[in-house]
Amino acid sequence: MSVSNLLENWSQFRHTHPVDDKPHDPYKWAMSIDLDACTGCNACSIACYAENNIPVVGKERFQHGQQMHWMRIERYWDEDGREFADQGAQFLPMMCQQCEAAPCETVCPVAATNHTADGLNSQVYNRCVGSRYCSANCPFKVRYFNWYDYPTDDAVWPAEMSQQLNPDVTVRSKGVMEKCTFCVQRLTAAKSVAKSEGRIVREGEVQTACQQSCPTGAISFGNLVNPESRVHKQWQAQQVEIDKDKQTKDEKEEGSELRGYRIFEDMRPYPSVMYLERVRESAV
Amino acid sequence: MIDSGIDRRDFLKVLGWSGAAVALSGCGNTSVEDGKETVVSYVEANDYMIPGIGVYYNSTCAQCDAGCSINGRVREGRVLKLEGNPDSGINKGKLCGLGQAGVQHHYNPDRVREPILRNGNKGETITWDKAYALIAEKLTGVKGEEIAFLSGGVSGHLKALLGNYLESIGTKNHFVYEALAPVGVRAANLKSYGVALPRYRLDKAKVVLSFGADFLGSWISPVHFSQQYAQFRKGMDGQRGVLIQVESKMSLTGANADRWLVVKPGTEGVLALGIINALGTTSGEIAELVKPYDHAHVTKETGVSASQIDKIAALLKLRSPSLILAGSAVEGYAHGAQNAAAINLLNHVLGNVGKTIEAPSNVPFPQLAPIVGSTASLKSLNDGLVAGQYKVLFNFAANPVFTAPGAFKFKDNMAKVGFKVAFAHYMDETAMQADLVLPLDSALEDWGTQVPEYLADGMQLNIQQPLMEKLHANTRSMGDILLTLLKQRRADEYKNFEDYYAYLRGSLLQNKGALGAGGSDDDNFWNEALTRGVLKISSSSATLADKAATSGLQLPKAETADAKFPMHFIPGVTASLRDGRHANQPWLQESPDPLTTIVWDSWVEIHPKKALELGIVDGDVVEVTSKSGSIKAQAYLFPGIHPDAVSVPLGRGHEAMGRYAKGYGVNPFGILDAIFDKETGELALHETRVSIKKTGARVLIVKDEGAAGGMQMGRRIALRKTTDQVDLSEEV
Amino acid sequence: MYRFLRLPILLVGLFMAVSSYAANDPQPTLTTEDSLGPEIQQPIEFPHNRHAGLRNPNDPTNSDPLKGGMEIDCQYCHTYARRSAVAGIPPLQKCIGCHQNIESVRNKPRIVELFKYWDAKKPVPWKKVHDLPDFVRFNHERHIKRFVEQQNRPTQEACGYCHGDVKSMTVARRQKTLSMGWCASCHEKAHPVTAAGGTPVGDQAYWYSFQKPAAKPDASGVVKAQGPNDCWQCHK
Amino acid sequence: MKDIREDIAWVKINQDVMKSLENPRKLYWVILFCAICAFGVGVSCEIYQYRTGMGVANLNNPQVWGLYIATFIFWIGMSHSGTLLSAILHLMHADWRKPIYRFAEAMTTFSLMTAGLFVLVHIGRLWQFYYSLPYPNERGIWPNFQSPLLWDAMAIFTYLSSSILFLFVGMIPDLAIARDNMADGWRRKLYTLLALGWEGTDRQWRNFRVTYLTIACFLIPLAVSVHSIVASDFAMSQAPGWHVTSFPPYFVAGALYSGCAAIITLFIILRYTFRFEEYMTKSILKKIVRLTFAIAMVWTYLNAVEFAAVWYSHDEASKAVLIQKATGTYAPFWWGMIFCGSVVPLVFAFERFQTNIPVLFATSLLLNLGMWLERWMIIAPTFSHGLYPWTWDHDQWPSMVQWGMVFGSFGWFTLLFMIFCKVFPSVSMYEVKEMVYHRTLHLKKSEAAEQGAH
Repeated sequence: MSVSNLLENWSQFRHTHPVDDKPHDPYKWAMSIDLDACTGCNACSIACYAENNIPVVGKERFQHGQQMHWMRIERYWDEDGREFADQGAQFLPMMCQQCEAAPCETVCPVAATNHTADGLNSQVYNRCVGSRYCSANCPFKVRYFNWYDYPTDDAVWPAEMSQQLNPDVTVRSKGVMEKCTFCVQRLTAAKSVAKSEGRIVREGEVQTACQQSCPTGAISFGNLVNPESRVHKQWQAQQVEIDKDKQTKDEKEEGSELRGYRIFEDMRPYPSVMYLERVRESAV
Repeated sequence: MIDSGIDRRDFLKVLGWSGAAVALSGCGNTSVEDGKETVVSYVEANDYMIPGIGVYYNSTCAQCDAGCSINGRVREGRVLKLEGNPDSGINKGKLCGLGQAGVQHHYNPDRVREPILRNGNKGETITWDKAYALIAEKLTGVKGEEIAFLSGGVSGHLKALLGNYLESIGTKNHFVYEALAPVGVRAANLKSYGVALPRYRLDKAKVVLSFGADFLGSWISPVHFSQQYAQFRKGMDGQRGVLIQVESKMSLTGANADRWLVVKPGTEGVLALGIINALGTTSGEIAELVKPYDHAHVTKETGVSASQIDKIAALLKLRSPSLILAGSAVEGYAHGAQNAAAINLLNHVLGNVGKTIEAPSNVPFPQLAPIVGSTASLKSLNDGLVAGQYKVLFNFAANPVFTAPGAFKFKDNMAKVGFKVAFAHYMDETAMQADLVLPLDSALEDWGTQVPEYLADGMQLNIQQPLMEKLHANTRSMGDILLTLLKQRRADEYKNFEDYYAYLRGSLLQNKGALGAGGSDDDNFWNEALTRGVLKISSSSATLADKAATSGLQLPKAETADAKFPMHFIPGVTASLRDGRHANQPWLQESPDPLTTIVWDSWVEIHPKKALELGIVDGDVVEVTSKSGSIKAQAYLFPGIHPDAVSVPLGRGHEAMGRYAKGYGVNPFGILDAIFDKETGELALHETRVSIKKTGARVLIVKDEGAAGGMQMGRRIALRKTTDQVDLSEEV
Repeated sequence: MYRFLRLPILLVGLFMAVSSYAANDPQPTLTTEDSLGPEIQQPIEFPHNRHAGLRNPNDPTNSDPLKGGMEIDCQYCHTYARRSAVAGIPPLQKCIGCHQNIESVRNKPRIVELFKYWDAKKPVPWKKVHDLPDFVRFNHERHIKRFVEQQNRPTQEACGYCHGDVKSMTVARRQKTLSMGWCASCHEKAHPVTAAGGTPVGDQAYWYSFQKPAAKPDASGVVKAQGPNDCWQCHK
Repeated sequence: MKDIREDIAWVKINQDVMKSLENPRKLYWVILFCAICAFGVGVSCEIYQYRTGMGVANLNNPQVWGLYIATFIFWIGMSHSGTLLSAILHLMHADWRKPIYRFAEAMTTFSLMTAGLFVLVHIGRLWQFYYSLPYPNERGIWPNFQSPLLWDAMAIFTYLSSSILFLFVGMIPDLAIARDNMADGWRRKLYTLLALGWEGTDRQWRNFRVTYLTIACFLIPLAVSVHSIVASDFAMSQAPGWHVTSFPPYFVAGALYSGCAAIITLFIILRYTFRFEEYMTKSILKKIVRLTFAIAMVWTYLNAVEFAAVWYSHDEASKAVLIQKATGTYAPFWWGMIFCGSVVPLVFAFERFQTNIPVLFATSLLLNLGMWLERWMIIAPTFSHGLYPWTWDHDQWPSMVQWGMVFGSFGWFTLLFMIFCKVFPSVSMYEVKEMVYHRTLHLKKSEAAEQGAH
C-alpha cells in the first residue's frame, strides 16, 4: 500500500486488452458459440444455475426484472413482418463476454471488477459496494445485481436446497453485482492440477458448466493461445482476431463467407466470445 | 474408482460429513472468526475421499424415461450437480436441463418424509410397520380383480418385482399410464416398420422432414437426438443437413428448422401423401393411394402452398438419404395412428428404411424390458372406477388426478375406491386423494436398474445407485417396499434378500454371464458395473419390415368447423415441464420457455392475426372453454401457431405438490375432451375444440424477453446467413 | 491574535504528515506481528505440542509427556493439505490407527473420550480455529507445493507462516491476523522462482500466475517474483 | 420600484436581521414541521431498503439507477447558483447580490449535502461505502481512479468543503455582530466561537477581503468542474443517450438554471417568513428573474443542440432513445420537461410578471419540477431503451420507496435550510451596509455633480 506501488503496478491492476508488452501467456480463456448448433434448449442456463449457486428469484421478482440468470437464451424472430415464423426462430445464448477492454472495469469506483492475467473479467464480490455503474455501462447487460439477500431467503434456499450449493462458489449476499465467470472455480482447479504437474492446462481438461451440458456441443471453450485448442482453431478458421474492432475479412466489399462474428465489436470492448452465425437453407 | 475395503453402500454412511457446516458459504462470516463453526471430520475415510475435492458417481436419470446416464458430483457427502455420463451411448456426457434439475427433486423441501395415514384433509404420521400392516389388513378378503395398481412406465428389476407382487396378491389389473407417450406412433411404426420404435438416425440423414416430432425438446430421447442433430447440421461432405418441420404449433424443433410449415391441425398425413404424390416416383398400390392427393386438394386441406410442396419434393429427391419423422403432434387426433402411418409411408417411398431408420436391438431379458404407459390404460382403469369395481387402488409414479383429461372426472371416480395407497415423493394431487401415502426415496438415493424403451445405442442396462445418504430417515426405496410387501405374501421365496440392494445385486450377479462378464469375479463385476453406470449388452437386432403397409390407411375428410367451439386446442409439451411431474423444481419453473420466454406461469398462444380479429393483445387474460371445462390464462401473441388453433402448455396449474408448483398457472389437462384414437384407443390430445373469450383483465406477462419483443432493432446481435452465402468447408 | 488558529494548523499538519508517510511507505507493511486469537474449547483437548513438539534431548525414550514432543510431521495427520485446497481434519480412523497400539495412554481421559467417539462411529465435533471469511479461498495445496516441495522448506516452518508455532500449543490457537493486508504483504514480497544458481523451480507454467519475475537474478543468484496479485486468486 | 433605502440606519439593519434569528412568522414553524415529517418518511424508507435490499426500490437489471441518481444530479445542480451569486457575481461587483447571496450559499451547501445522501442511499452495500475512499488501509488496495464515480465523489467532497468554508468565512463579520447583540445563552457562545475573535480591525478586514476573494476564485472553476464531472459519469459511458460530448456544458447550464429557479422560490419564502421585505426587494428579484430567463434560454439552446447532434448522427441507438423519449412510456414526462424548462420561463420575459410574487413563486416551482424531470429523463429512458434490445424494459416504475426518499430529500434540505436561517443571519448585514454605503456615496456624487452642473 504505497503510492509507488500504485504507480508501478497500475498496469497490472488495470490490465486491458492485449498489449505488446503483456501478451496473453500462457492462458487466454475464450469461447465460441455456434448458433447453428444451438437449439435454445436452456440446458446451459440450468447448468449454470446448478454450478454457480444462482438464486431462483420467483415469479414476483422475475416480473420486476430482477432475475439472476447469468446465462440467458434470447429468442429472436424475423423482422420482415411475415405472417408465420416460417424460418424458425433464432436463439442466442448471452452471458458475460469477458471483454478484453471491458467497459465495466473502468467505471467501477472500487475496482471490484478487474482483468485477470488469463484474460477474464473478474468480479470480486466482497469488494463490490453496489454502485451498479458496471451494469449501466455494460453494452450486453449481462451483469446481475443482488437486489435482495438471497442466502437468507427461505423461499430461495430452504435448508434442504442449500445443501446443493457448490462450496467452490461464493453465495452472493445482497447488494453485490455478479455475472458469468467462465466457471472460474473450475479453471482454478484445473490450473492447480496442471501447475502441480508442471504443465499448462490441456485442451479438454476443463469445461465450463454450460459447455459440458450443451447437448449439441454448440459451445466450445478453451485456451485461445494454445494452438491445439478447438477454440483457437475455430477463431483462426473464422479469421476473427481478438484485438481488432473490425475484422479484415469483413472489409471486403462482397462480405465474408465465414460465420464468425462478435457482438458490438465496433464499440471496441474486444469480447472473448465469438459467435458463429446461424445458417438457413436457401433451397427451401 | 472403488478400490478398497469399504463397500459402496457403507461408503455413504461413512460420509457422515455434516452438510450444514459447509452448505451456505458466502453468507456466513465476513471477517476472520475463530471457534464459531464446527468442522466434522470423517470417521473413516478412503484414499479418494479428500475434503474439498469432488468425487463422481454414475447413475441413471429418472427425470424422464429416455434413460440418460448421469454423473453426479459428490462433495463431502452431498450431491451437488449432475452431468451426463460419457460412457453412456444415449447421452454421451450431455444432460438436458430437466435432467440437471434432478438434484432439486432430491433436495426438494416439499418431499413427503413420513408415512401418512390420511383421513379427509387430515393426516397423521404412522410408522412403516403400521403402514405395512395396514396394507396387509386391507388386502385380506379382497379378491384379486378388486385390486388395481396404477403406475407409470416401469422397467428393470423394479418391474420384475412389481410383477411378482401383483401376482402374489392375485391381480392382473396393472394399469401403466403415461400422459404423454408416443402410443400412436408406436402403433403406426409397428405396421410400417414392424417395430414399435426403430432407431432413428438423424446423423445419417441429409434431409429431415419432421411432422410434429419435437426431437430436440421432449420427444423420446431429446439429448440423444440433439447430439445426432448437431452431427446432421455439420453434415457430410460439407453439405449441411436440412430440417423441415411440419406442425400446427411451433415446437423447439420447429424453431430450429430451416423451414417451418404451419398446417391445419390434423392434416399432416394429408401433406405427407401430397408429397408422395408430388414425388411422382411411386407406382402400384401406393400410387393408387396418393392419387387423390394432388396439389389442389392438399393445399386446400392443409394450407400449404403447391410451390412449397414441390420444393420439398424436389429436395427430398435430390438429397438422399432423408428421414421422415412422425411425432407426437400428429398422433393426437382421432385418426392419429393413421396420420403417422401416412407419414411413415414416405420413408418407404424414399427408401430410407434400413438407412436412416434402423432396426432396434432386442431386449434379451424380457422380464426387464419396459412396460410402456398409455392413456388407454387409464381409460380402462377409469371405466372400472366408474363401475365401482375396485376396493383397493395402488398408485405409483403417476399423477392421474392432475393429468387425466377433465372429461374423465378421475378425482371423483377415485373417491369410490375404499382404500387408496399412494407411493409418492411429494403430496401431489393424487397423493392428496389417497388414504395412505408412503414416502419414497428420491432417485438420487435409490438403487435400481432401468432399460430405456428407446435403445439409442444398442441394448444397455442402466444402473441406478445412490449418490448420497438418504436425506430423510423415513423414506423408503420402492424396491424395498415391494420386497417387504412380497415378504408378507411369500416370505419363503424372498427371505434371502435382506433388502432391494441385495435383491438387485443377487439377480445381476446371477445373470453375470448373460450380461457379458462371464469370467469375472463377483465383486469386480459389480464394482465395474457401478463405476460405469451402464451395462452394455450385446443382443440381436429386430428385423424391419421392408414393405410399406398401405392397407387400411385412410385419412378423414376435412371436417366442418364447430360453431360453438371453433378453435383447435393444442396442449403444448415443453421440454422442461412435460406432463407436470417436475413442476416443483424451481430451476424448471424459472427457466424461460424457449419460445415465449415466459416463466412461472401458463399462457395461451394465439396467432397475432387471430388475436387482432378478436381484439386480444399480449397479457389479456382469456378464457379458453371446451366441452369439458374452462381455464383462464394470459394471452401471448405467437407467430408460430396456426390461426385456428390456440395452445396452452402442460405441466403447470398444480393444486398441490408444494410451494414451487402450487398455484402457478393453469392445468390444460382439465379441459381435455374424452376423444380417442379410433385405432389405438389412446386419448386424442389434440382433438379438443375450444372457444376463447376475453375476460377483460390484463396482466403483465412475466417473461425474460424485453420490451423489444424478440426484435434486434437493427443492431447486429444474432446474425444469420443462408447456405449460399457461407463456406462451411473450412470449419473446425 | 491568530492563536486560535494554532491548534487547527497543527492538527492538519500532523494529519497530512502521517497520511503522506503512510501512503508513500515504499515497503509493504508487514503485519507479521502476532495477533493471538481467542482460546477455543474443543471437545477433546488435543495436545499439538505432544505430537508435533520437539523431542526432549534429555529424555530419549520420550516418556514424559510434559517435557517433549514426538516431532510428528504436520502432514502425517493433516494429509489433505497437500492434496486439496481444504486442509480438512484428519479422520478419526487416523487417531485410532496409532492409539489402539499405544497402551500406555489408553486410560487417559482424553483417549477414553476419543475411543468413545470411535465406538459410536461418530465424528468429533471439532471447532474451526482458523476460519477465514467465506469469500476467501485459501489453497493449502498450492502453498505446500510452493514452499515445502519446490523450495524445500521444513513443513513446520511453511505451515507456521500462517498457523504460527503450533508445535508449542496444546489446542491450536490462531496466532496471525489472517487479514487481507497480511496475506498481501507476503504476496508482495519477492520469492525465488529459481533455486540458487539459477535452476528454475518448475517451468513457466509453474509461476505464470505470479507477477512478472525480475529479469536478472539477485546477488545470491536467485530469480525472484512476487506472488499472484489477481483478486480472483483468492476471491471467487 | 422600491429598492433598499439609501438612508437606512446601520443599526436598523442589524436590528432587522437579528430579529430574523428570534421571531419569524408562524409559517416558518409550519414549514419546519412539514420538513421534519417529510424527512421522517425518507428515513423510514431508507431503513426499510437497507434491511431488505435494494430490490424494494423496484430497480431491475437494465434500470439499475432510477430516481436516486436522477435526484442526486438535481441536488448537485441546485448547488450551482449559490456559487454563481456569491462568487461569480462577487467578482463582477454586482452589488444587488449582497442581500441574498448568504442564503444562496447556504442553499449550495445544503443541496450538496442532500446530493451526497443520495449517493449513499443508492449504493447496494451502504455499510461498505468507505471502500470508495482513497485512504491508506490494511488491505493495501486503492479505489479505481479511472472511474468517473470516484472523480465525482472527490469533486463533491472538495466542493462541499469549499462551499462550507466560503459560507463560513463570509459570515464571520456578521457572526461577530450577532455575538455582540445576543443575550447570554448557547447561541451567544456559538457565535463567540464561530466569530473567531473578530474585532473589525483594519488588518482583519484586509485579510478577510483577500481570503474571501481567494476562495471565491477557487470556487468558480470547482463549481464548473463538479457538474462537468457529474456529466462525465454519463458522457464517459457507452450508453446511448449519454455518450454525448455536449453533456458537460449542458449539465452546467441545467445546474445554474435549476439553482436560479430555486433561489427565486427560497427568496420568496424567506422574504415572507423572516420579514425581509426591506432587504430582499423586488428590484433584486427582478434581476434574478432576468438572469434566470437568460440561463433558461441557454439551456433550451443546449437542449436543441443535443437533440440535433443525436438526430443527425449515425448513432442509431441514441436516436432510438431520443424517439423513445418523445413517444414512448416516458413521453408525458419528457414533454413535461420541455414545457416546464423551455416554455414556462417565457413568463419571465414579461416585465409585469418579473415582480409579481405569486406568479414568480408558481413559475419557479414549475421550473424546478422541469429540471427534476430533465434529470429523470436523462436516466430512465436510456436504461429502459439501451443498446441491447433484449433487455429493454419500458414498464419499470419507481416504487414508493424511491418516491419516499425523493420526497424525504426535500424535507431534509428544507429542514437544514430553515434551521440555518433561524440560527444564522441569512442576510449579510455587513454587505448590505456596504451596499447602502456605496449607493449613498454614488448618490452624493451624482448630487454633487448635479449641483456642479448648475
